[in-house]
Amino acid sequence: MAKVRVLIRPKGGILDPQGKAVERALPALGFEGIERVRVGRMVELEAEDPERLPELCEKLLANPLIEDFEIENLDDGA
Amino acid sequence: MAKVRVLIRPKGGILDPQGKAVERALPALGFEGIERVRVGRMVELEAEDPERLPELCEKLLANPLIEDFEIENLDDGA
Amino acid sequence: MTVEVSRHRELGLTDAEYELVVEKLSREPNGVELAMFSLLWSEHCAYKHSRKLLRRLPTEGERVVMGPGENAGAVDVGNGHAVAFKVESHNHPSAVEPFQGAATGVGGILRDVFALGARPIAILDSLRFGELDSERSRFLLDGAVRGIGHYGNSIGVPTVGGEIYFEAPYEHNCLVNAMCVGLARQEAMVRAAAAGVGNAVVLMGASTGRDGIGGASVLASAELGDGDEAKRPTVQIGDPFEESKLLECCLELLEKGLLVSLQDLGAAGLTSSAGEMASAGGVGIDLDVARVPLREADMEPFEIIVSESQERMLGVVEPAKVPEVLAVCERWQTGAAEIGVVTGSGRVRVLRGAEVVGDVPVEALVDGCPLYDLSPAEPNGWIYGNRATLDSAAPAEETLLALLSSPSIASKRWAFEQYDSVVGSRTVRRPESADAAVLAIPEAGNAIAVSIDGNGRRVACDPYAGTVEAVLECVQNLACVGGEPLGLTNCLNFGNPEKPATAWQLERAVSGLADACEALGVPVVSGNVSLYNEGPDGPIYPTPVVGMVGELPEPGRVTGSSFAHEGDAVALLGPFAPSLAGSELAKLRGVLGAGLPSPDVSAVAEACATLRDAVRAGRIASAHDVSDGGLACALAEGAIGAGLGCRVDLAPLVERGCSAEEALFGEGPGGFLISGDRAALESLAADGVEVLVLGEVGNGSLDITAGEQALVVPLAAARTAWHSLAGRVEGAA
Amino acid sequence: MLWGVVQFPGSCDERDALHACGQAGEARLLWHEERDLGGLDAVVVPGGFSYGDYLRAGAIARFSPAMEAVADFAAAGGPVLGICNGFQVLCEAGLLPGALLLNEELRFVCRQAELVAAGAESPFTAGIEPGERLSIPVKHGEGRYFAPPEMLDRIEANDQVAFRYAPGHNPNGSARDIAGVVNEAGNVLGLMPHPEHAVEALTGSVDGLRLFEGVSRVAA
Ligand SMILES: Nc1ncnc2c1ncn2[C@@H]1O[C@H](COP(=O)(O)OP(=O)(O)O)[C@@H](O)[C@H]1O
Ligand SMILES: [Mg+2]
Repeated sequence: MAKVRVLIRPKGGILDPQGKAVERALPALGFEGIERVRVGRMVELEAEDPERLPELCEKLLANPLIEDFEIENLDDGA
Repeated sequence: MAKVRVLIRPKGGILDPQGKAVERALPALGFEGIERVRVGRMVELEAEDPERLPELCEKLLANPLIEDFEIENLDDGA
Repeated sequence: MTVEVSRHRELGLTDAEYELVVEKLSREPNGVELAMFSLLWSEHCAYKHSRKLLRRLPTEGERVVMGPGENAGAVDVGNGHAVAFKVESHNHPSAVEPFQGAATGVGGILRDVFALGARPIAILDSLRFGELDSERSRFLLDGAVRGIGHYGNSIGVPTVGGEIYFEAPYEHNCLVNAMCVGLARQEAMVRAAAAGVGNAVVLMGASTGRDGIGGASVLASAELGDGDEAKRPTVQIGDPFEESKLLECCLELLEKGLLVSLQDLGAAGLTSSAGEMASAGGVGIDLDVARVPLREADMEPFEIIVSESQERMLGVVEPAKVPEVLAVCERWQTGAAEIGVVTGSGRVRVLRGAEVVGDVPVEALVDGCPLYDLSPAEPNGWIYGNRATLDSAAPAEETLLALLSSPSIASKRWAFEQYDSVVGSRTVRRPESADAAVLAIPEAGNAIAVSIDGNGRRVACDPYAGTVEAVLECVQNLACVGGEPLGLTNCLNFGNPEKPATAWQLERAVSGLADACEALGVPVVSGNVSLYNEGPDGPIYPTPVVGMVGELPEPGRVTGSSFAHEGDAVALLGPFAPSLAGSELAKLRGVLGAGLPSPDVSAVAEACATLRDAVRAGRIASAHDVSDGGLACALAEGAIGAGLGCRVDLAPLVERGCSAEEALFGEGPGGFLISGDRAALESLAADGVEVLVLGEVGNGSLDITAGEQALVVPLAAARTAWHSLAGRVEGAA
Repeated sequence: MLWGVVQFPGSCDERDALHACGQAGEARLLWHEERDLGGLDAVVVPGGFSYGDYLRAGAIARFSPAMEAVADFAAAGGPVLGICNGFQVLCEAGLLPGALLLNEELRFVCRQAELVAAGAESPFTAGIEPGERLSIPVKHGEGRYFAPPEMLDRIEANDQVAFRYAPGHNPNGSARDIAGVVNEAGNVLGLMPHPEHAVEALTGSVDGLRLFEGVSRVAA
C-alpha cells in the first residue's frame, strides 16, 4: 500500500471566503504580517494502485472547474 | 515573508465522518484497494514571523480538542 | 483494596455507594462491572438527587399515549396518530466543544424520538450563554448555533423555534437544550422494554469507538497505562449522514413489524441501553463485546460497553426475523450486528467470546442506586451579581432602544436563519412570524403548535413563581396561535444539588412546575435533568426549560405576532400586572433582587382560553404575548414585523396604579397584545377577561404614552436596535 | 404525467419534492441504485445532503447508478430538475455548467428569497414570463454559483440563465445574481431555491408550483 496525500486548493482568482475570514480574524488575535491565506482540503489515504490516483482526484476528490490538486507520495520521505 | 502550509487533520481515534463517507463510496466508483482515508484541511499562507504560527494554529486554524496540525515550511524546498 | 477505593471515588461513587455495590454483588466488582455501576449510578443516569422530587409532577391525562420512562413522551393527536416529544440537555459537552456538543445534542434527542417509531418533524433549541461582550460567549454561541444547524439541516428535520438568553452566570457553563417533536402512527410505535427470552439483541448504526468515555477514563489510565495519548477518551463527533440512514432504517424496520423493541444508545452507551431494556422487560441480557463492530481494534471490554459513540441503536429481534432485519440495514447502508441475546437470568452479562468479563443483576444496576433527599435552605436574598449598563435616569426612548438591542430581547434572526425551518412541508409558522411555531398534521387533519420557554433570571428571583411563569409563557405562546396544550416536556438545568441554596431552588422550581401543570391540566410526558451546572463564580441561574405541544384545528386560521393592518385597534388582553421585579430593565439597571409577584394561574388560563377561541374563530388580526421588555417591547415587535407603527396610550394601566415605567417596561405573566377590528376586540371582554383598548396601528413611529411619560421612536431606529444581534456577534468575531 | 424523484442515502427533501410533483401529476421515488427510468416523464434530483456531502456537495451522489440513468434520460431530451443539492449534483455530473461554492458569508442561510425569471426557455419555465418575480425559500450552505467569466458570458448570451436573485436578495454571493441555469438544450434546469417548498399557501407561497405545472403542461 502506498501512503499518499492529496492537496486540494481553490483555483487562483476564485474568491476564497474561508481564507478571507482567517485574514480578518487575525488582528483581533494579535497576529500581524500574515497574508495570502488560502484554505483548501487535504485527503490522506493508502492506495494499492497509486497510478489511478490522478483519475480519482479528477473524478471525485477535486472539481477541476474550481479546484487544483496535487498528489504527494508520503512513502519516499517527501 | 515565509511561505507556509498548515495541515490539519482529525486526531487519531476521533471519528472522521468525511473520510468514512469517501472510503465507503469508492468501491462503487470502481476504485478498489483504497484504505484509511482521512479528510482534513490545508491552510497556505505567507507570514512575516513564522515563529508565532504554532500559536496561530492553536488559537484559530485548528481545534486542538479534536484536530492535530502540522506546519510545513514551503521555502526550503520541502 | 486501597487501589479499588481510590478508583471508585475517581469514578464518582461514594464509599457508601461502593459498599452497596459490593453488597448487591456479594463480592468486589471487577473493572468492567465497576465501570458499569459508576455510570448507571451517576447523577445523569440515576437521577439520584432529583427522582424523589420528580414524583410530584402530574403525568396522567386523557391524551397521554406514553409518559415519562419511555425514550420520549407521546400524546394523541387524533386519527390514530401520536406526537412524541422530549427536551434534553447537552450542556457540559457544549461548554467544551460547542459545535460538536450541540450537534450531538440534537442527534441524541432525535434518536430518543425515533426510538418510539416516530418520525422527527421538528427541532427546537433553548440556549443560554454569558453576556455577549465576552469573547467566550460569542465563541460558544457561534459554535452551538452552527452545530445545531449542521445536524438538523443535514438530517432534514426543520428547526422551527427556540430561545437564546445571555446572562453572566452562564459564562462558564452554557446551556444547550434541544427538543425534538416526532409523529407516529400509534400502531407502529414500540416501547423500550426487552422481551422474549431467546430473542436476539442487534446493535445498529455506527461502529463503536472511544468517544466520550467520560469518568471511566480513570479505568483507562489504570488499565492501559498512563500517558497513552491515543487511548484517552475523546470528544463525541456527530455524523448526521449516519443518523439519517439509521433513522430511515429504524422506521422501516418498525413499519414492517420486525422489531420487538428499540432503544437508543445515549449516556453510558450499551450498558445503559441494555440495562434499561432488560429492566423494563424484567429479563436479562447477554452481550458479547467481541461481536461489537469497532472503530479501533484494540478496545477493552469496559470501553466497549460504556462508549458513547453516536448514531447507534439497540433492537430486540425474534431469531427468525434477524436475516430480514440485517437485509434492511444493508439496504440503508447502516451497520448491524447481532451482539447478544435476551435471557431469563435477570442479569446483564458481558462476554468476550466464551469468557464472562462482567455479570451483574439488572435490578441492582438500573434501580439499585440510592436516591437522596435534598437539604434545601433558602438563601439570604439575591445570591447573583448585578451589573448596571443603563442609567436609571435615561429617557424613555433610550430605555426602549436599550431593551430592544439587549441581546436576550433582540431578534434572533441571525441564529434561526442558519436553521432549515421549512423542510418537511409542514411549517405553517416559521420563527418570529408567530409566538409558537405551527406545524400542519394532515395525517390527523389538524395542526400542532410548539414552543419552548424559560427565563432563568426570573426563576433566580423566585424559583417557584419563575417556574410557574415559564409554564404560563409556554401556554400563552400556544394560545397566540390558537393552540391548546396536550402535554409538556421539561429540562431542569440547575447547579450542584448538594448545596442547600441550589437544592432549595430545585425543590421550589419543581413545586412550581407541578402546581402549574396541575392547575392547567397539562401532563408532563417527558423531561430531563441537568445538575452541577456551575462555574468558578458559582451556579448558573436555576433554569427550568419548558417545552409544549398544543393542538389546533385549522392551521389556515393562524394569525401572526405582527400587526396586520393600518387602522386596526390595539388592545391588551388578560390579567397583566406589570412589575419591574426580575425584568430585563431591572437587569440593565443593575438592580435585580429576590422576589416576584405571585402569578394567578387560573386567571391566565382563562385569558388563554378566550384568546385561543378568538384566534380559532378568526376574530383578531394579530396576537403576541407580553414578555421580556414589557408592553413597550411587545408593541415594538408587533410594529417592526409589520413595518407599521402604532399610537397607544397606556392610561388604563396607569389609572389602576401602575407607574409609567411599570406600564411601559414591567413584566409578568398573563398579558397579550392583540390587534384587529375594535368591536371584535372589545367583544372578547364578554367572557369576563379584561380587554383594554390602548390605541391603533399606523403612522411611521412608535408613539407610546404612559401617564407622565411619552415616547416617540421612529420605526427605523427601533428596527436597527432590534436587529443588532448579527452585527454584535459577527462584528466582534 | 409521471415524475421520478431520486433518493440518495442521506437525502432529505425527497418527500417534499414528491409532494410537490404529486400536485402536478403522479410521482414516485427513484432509489439511487435503480437504473430503470421506464415510464418516467420527468425527473427531480432533490435537495438535501446526499451521502453526507462531506467532500463537496453532490460529489459522490453523481456517481450513483440512478444518476447515470438520469444523464441518459437528459441526453434524450427528458426534463430534469435539480434543486439545491440536486443542482450541485447536475453540475458535478456535467449536465449543467458551473459549480456551487461555499456561501460568501460562510453560513447556512434559510430564508424566503425573491427571484426574477431571467428568460431561459425550458419546460419548467414554460408558463413564466421573463421579469416575473417569484417568492421561494432558499436554504443552503454551499450555494454560491460560480463559473469562469467566459462561461458566464456564454451562458448569458445563450439565454441559459433561468432565475436571478432580485436586486439586493442575493443570499450567497452568486456570480451575477444567478439562482438557476438550464443546459443548452433547455431540458435540464438547476436552481438553488426550493420550489418544492413553495407549493401551498399554508406553508408560505405557491410560486414554486408553477415550475412543476409548467412541465405537466408541456408534457400534456
Ligand atoms: N435559538 C432559536 N432557534 C430557533 N428559533 C428561535 C431561537 N431563538 C428565538 N427563536 C425564535 O424567535 C422568535 C422569538 O423568540 P422569543 O423572543 O423567545 O419569543 P417569545 O418571547 O414569544 O417566547 C420565536 O419564533 C422563536 O422561536
Ligand atoms: Mg420567550
